[in-house]
Amino acid sequence: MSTTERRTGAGGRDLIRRPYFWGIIAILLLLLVNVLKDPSFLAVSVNSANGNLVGNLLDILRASAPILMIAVGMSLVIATGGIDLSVGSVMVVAGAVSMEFLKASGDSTSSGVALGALGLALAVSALLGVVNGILVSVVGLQPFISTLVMMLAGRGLAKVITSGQNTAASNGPFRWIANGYVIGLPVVVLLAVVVVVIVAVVVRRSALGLMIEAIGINPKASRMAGIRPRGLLITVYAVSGILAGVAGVFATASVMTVDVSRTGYQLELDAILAVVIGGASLAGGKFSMGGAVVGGLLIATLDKTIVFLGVSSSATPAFKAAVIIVLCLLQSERVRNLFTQRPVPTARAPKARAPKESVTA
Amino acid sequence: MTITMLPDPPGAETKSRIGRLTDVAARTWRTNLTTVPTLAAVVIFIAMMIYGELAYGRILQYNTLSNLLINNAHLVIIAVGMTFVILTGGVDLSVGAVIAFSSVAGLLLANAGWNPWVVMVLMIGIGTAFGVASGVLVQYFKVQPFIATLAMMFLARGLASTLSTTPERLADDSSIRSLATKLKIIDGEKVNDLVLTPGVLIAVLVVVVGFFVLHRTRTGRTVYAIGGSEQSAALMGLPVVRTKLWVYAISGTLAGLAAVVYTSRLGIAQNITGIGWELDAIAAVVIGGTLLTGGAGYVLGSVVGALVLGLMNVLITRDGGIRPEATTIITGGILLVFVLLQRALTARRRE
Amino acid sequence: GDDTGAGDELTTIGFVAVGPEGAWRQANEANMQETFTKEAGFDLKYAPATNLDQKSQIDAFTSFVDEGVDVILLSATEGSGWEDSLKRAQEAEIPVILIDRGIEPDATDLYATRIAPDNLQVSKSVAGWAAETFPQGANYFVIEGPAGVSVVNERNRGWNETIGAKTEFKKLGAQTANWSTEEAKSVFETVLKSNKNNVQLVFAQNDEMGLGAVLAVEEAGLVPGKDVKIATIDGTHNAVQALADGKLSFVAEYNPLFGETALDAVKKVLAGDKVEPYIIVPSLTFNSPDAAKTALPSRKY
Amino acid sequence: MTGSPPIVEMQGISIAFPGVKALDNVDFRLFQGEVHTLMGENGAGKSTLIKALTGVYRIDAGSILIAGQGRRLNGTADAQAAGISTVYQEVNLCTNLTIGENVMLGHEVRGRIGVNWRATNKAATEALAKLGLGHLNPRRPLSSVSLAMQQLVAISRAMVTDSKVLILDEPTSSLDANEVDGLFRVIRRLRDQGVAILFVSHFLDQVYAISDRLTVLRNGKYEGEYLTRELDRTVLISKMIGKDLAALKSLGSNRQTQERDRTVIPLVKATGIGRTGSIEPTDLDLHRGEIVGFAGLLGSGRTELARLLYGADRPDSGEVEIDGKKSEIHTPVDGLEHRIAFSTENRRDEGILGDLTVRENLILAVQAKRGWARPLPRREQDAIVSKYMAALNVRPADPERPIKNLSGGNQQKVLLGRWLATNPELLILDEPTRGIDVGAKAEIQESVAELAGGGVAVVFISSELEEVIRLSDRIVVLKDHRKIGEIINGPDVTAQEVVDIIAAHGEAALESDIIDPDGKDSTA
Ligand SMILES: Nc1ncnc2c1ncn2[C@@H]1O[C@H](COP(=O)(O)OP(=O)(O)OP(=O)(O)O)[C@@H](O)[C@H]1O
Ligand SMILES: Nc1ncnc2c1ncn2[C@@H]1O[C@H](COP(=O)(O)OP(=O)(O)OP(=O)(O)O)[C@@H](O)[C@H]1O
Ligand SMILES: [Mg+2]
Ligand SMILES: [Mg+2]
Repeated sequence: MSTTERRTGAGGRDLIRRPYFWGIIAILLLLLVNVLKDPSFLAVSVNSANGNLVGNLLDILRASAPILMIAVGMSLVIATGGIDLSVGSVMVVAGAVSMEFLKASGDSTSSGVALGALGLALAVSALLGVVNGILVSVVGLQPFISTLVMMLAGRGLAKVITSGQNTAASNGPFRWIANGYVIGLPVVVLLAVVVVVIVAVVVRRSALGLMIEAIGINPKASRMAGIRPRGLLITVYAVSGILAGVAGVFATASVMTVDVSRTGYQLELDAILAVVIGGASLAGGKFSMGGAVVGGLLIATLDKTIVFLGVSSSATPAFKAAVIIVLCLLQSERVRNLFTQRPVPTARAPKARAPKESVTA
Repeated sequence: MTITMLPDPPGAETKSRIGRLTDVAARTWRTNLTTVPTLAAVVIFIAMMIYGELAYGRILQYNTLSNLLINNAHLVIIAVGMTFVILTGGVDLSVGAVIAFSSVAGLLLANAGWNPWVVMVLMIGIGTAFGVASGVLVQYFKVQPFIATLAMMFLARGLASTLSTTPERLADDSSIRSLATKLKIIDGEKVNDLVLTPGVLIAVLVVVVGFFVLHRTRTGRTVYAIGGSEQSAALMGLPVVRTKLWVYAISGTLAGLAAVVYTSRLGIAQNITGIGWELDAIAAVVIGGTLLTGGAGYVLGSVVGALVLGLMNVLITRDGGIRPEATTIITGGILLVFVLLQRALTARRRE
Repeated sequence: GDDTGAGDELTTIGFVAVGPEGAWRQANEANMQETFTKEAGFDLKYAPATNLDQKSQIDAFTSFVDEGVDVILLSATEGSGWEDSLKRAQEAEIPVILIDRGIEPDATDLYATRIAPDNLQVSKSVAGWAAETFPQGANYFVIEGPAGVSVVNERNRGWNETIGAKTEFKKLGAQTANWSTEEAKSVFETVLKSNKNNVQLVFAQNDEMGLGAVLAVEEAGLVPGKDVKIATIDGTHNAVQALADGKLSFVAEYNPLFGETALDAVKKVLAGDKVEPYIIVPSLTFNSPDAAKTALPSRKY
Repeated sequence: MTGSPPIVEMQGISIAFPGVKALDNVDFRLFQGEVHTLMGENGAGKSTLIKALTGVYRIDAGSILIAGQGRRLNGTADAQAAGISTVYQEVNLCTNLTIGENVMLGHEVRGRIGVNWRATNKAATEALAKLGLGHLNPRRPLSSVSLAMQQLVAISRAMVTDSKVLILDEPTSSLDANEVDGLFRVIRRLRDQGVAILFVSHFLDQVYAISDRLTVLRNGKYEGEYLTRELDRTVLISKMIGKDLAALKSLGSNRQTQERDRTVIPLVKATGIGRTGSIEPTDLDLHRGEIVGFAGLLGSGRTELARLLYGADRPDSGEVEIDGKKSEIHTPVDGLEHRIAFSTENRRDEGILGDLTVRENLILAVQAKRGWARPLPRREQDAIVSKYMAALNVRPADPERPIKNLSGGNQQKVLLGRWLATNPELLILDEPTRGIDVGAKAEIQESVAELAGGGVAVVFISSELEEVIRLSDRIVVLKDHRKIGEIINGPDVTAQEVVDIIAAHGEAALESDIIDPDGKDSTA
């Protein structure tokens, strides 16, 4: 995580300033609650049969893999001042494409077929992302609307691809992506880590991060400084699409079925939540990939905790809401001041709003 | 010193006279720039009506039009609330869930023998309470609107299902149902009647009041100012805090009112009512020409937006041959066409 | 609606449907569309719900009444809240046939007939099987659909009426997996952990979730069908296959293929003949791999 | 005047921001019926003091008395209730609303059914008329008028209410002489009516023209309070900057005598470039090493012409040759590629990226030019940053601070640095000295001259005509969105003459139209 931060502060005081500090605390608290219910919750053991690590923690990590993918993509989109509501639908399209491809090939052992399915799924997701990007940057529609349209159309597209059915297929190598193990660790977790690190390194080692933030902070000024918003926005939405595709592959490969009405359903909300819990502002600007990761992990932990504690289905949303509200309160300056006791301006000048007729508006 | 003066271009004088005229025309356009998207929505709505009548028939008749209003009265009501919120640059995702909670709680009370009028007031009050809670989170704790109202959405949905997961049914003689009494204005053949319900009248009243508040009160103007620039509004000495609280309270209250109207019509309440209605409301607002970034738009536009959505469903139903997997694509497509058209119109005017 | 088009001879049918929901629904609605064809003399207008939202169904229903179709087939997402709409249809003299879901309260005078398998019966059959298979009782877990949906309520009722009374059965809990395989797998993997794998029986309220539970069981290193017995409802091809493979232990069919019965009813209703107020569609149960294997070749969905 | 108690009395005010002590034990008094100027360098704390007084910032220490009463103000609304009207340094209006609404927001005239718009707009027109803007249609969107006009609208807004105290933070920074005169007339009238006026400006002439009393701040500390007429300019400057500044003497240095060969191929040769609605087709030559000033009144089209040269707006007629080669400059990216740099007059909306650090803001254009795939190595970034922060004397000298926390003048310096760092061949400066203190202004002028000496072509736009004349080799005069002529600068050119030319032109054209249909007229 720390690779994504430019200035890492060592001291605890510095950590407290980090917007995702409370996210980490919340994860620890949730784990603690689970441990109180069952002291062996955190136990990680080695499955004697195959040497794989098993345990609730690994389940949480595996469950978080798809959320992490879309949260990372979302954090880039949000940094540009946009939003991507279509990630859930892109997930199901990616799932539908790969399942149909695998089913049509009928070969349940070939890795070539699995790679083909993966490649096809990612290509289609990238395409959908590019369409989003074009709608936002070239046509000039508001991101909320462009991606809302894609969210509606995407799920329909998935249904068209599978003729409305929940398609199942069998292919060992493809299944391995979500269920396999390497050196005792789940492949899907390793893949998620690799993807996050790659994105983080590319964004922060290049000037991409700076330019994305610039667009999000003030599109007019960025344009005047010579930044090309179009290419950048298309890239960002495409990346978000591809990452959603990866998430879709993770989600469908784990059960080798695509559920056209459920796969990825409302996951965009989880992704947005993750990014915000990580400290980003939906108005765009500075982003932190570490924050998005913490947010994603928190959501996965929360989902697992609800099941582990046996919270009844009907109370689940209220439980989730309570956690979110408490977390938001802890992150707010007003409450934090109770801890740090610093005087602040009565009205912190909110950041100058981007002028209205902007590229993304 | 050397001064070179350029000649006036020939005909400069006449040109400037014509120029002045075009200037005035251009200025009028620019003044009305914000109304263009809304006007576009109205035009497209009428076009859809005509298309429907020509293609499928039986659109421009009493019952279809009455039902368009009756079936979408609650949507109109929440769209008005959503307009307020979106004008300030926020969003309220909780409305659908608040409707669910408010109606379930209300019917439980009604069935427990509470006075139906008290129940209705309480139902509205529940909406207000959720709205105020969102507003407090947004304004005092600087939680982003999207997140604050998302949390309220989960909370309301969760509380609703904690109350009951089975449909609650309103007694047949409850006076809450009276809001859905059909007032036949013109009695046509069979069911082809021009009908209004008190629910529709409430919606109309909400629209009128909403329009009045936005355009004829200081609070309303502050809503627009906040949407333009919250920082500027604060530095201009406008009551930003109070107004933002108001806006969320209004949206919540109207969600409560929509719950009353919707429940009275169906006679049941359920924890799963209203899933996705917030997106319908947002879509209605956007179709009506309101900018999601805030600061520009009209309540009347949102009303048209809500009716467009309703009419679109009617047309899809009338067609009847649309494959199920294509329906969401079509909904998305129509939404896209709408915003594209508006975009094209406003872009041309801006030149 | 005889003046709506040129093909006056066609009977217009408005089908207020549920739309893509799962394999069962898919089979059911496809079956309807295949039955009421132009060749058979029908113009079937298909109106699926958006998001399974009752409001969209009511809108579609209203629109069919306004348009003046000849018959309305109503496959409601929710049982209650239909009185007003049905009364209007009655006023417009349009007969309504309920497909699958009944209405609450069941005012039989508001519709012509209801054609459906019986949810209560089906879930009772699962419960009966469970009681038989585990005479000593068992620790069981229920994987439900979304909280508040009426199928979920009905399937819970049928199950609880039989099993809830038996003290030897210990309910470990119930969680929603929103009809989804993926969620069911994730939910059940945690349920197994939190109960130290001490779960003998799973009642999954549809096939998809049952198959998800199978995956979770396998992943935990247990053997589905042996260590954990999983019963599901619907009887889709995948589930019957899984039963044949011994992964599921019991599959109760919730028979979606009753287009012919509906056709018959529509004809009678239009001719003014009397029909039964409730036509129960017979549903099968499969309780062994062998039963499944014999059934597989002839499964249509 | 000092006989009566002050209407505003601030004592021992301190405000600290993370890492900066913006105000340190500052005292300030304001009396009824006086114009009191707050003086100090960029970042001295003037705006902060004003925001403390109007409750935008909470004070860490000290007390504020208004009309003898201790007050705790909580934002502008409270201040207004206490009779204080404020125009902040950056224009804070809502561009989505009309001019009339902006003037009247919060003070709309109410009729029987809510706001009476007719009366409200009438009141707005009256308020605008006080500043000579009576002709402005209050129903026009605010976004359709220039930034300077918006500044005037903001000032009109402050005059709608009958306040006891009027605070104007750099109200004249983008106004030209006419507007300033108009504004001063209003200020004097208000002063005579007993209003206390707090004024901030970096133009010494204006300060001496209008103010009765001065308070000088230096580095957030109180330096002293003086009667304007008793304080000599050089003393004032030394009080502001804490030392005598010899450089200021060279302010008078001029380049006016330079002659150059105009037959060589110009760096930029624009033929008939224009854009409907903003600037009529214009010919323009820009030579290496030459400073070209644009002169004109507010809204004459200076900014528009400059924007076309850079590609900020797309010209819809004419063509541009660079070094004799035809070039398409349609976007800022094109502009940058042709080594053109454009520093905007609207630094808040089009200049700074508030949440980015000073370093990031400084290197942004250089980085944009390289593209995202080739990040500027940290070492080179640091080199650029330290070079320009030192050269332009940006304070505080901490490159990792978000630029929005810098004072207005220092933000302007960073922006200038951003463009200088791109090593432009043509540097277009639109109001580069807006809101810059005297010392820094001299430095900027000097560096502009130096750049020209090094072969850079410079376009210099400023509302301060003297500055344009002092600096330019050639002056392009614009009026009504049209270039009306060019002046080769020389020792005999004065501001008054340029003003006269502009004033005369319209009438001359009109008359010559009648007399001579060709419309030819030239003045020597
Ligand atoms: N919100 C803030 N956060 C942190 N530092 C700030 C903030 N506002 C101002 N400062 C700092 O306080 C100091 C005083 O700034 P102020 O804006 O009052 O200067 P000023 O005298 O108005 O200068 P100028 O003439 O450039 O407008 C500067 O060093 C500035 O960087
Ligand atoms: N009196 C006016 N009537 C109509 N539009 C005006 C008027 N004054 C300014 N504008 C508009 O305001 C914008 C900015 O004006 P412009 O850029 O030409 O000013 P300028 O000559 O650069 O002077 P400055 O930048 O000092 O205001 C232009 O779009 C112009 O059309
Ligand atoms: Mg200042
Ligand atoms: Mg200008």
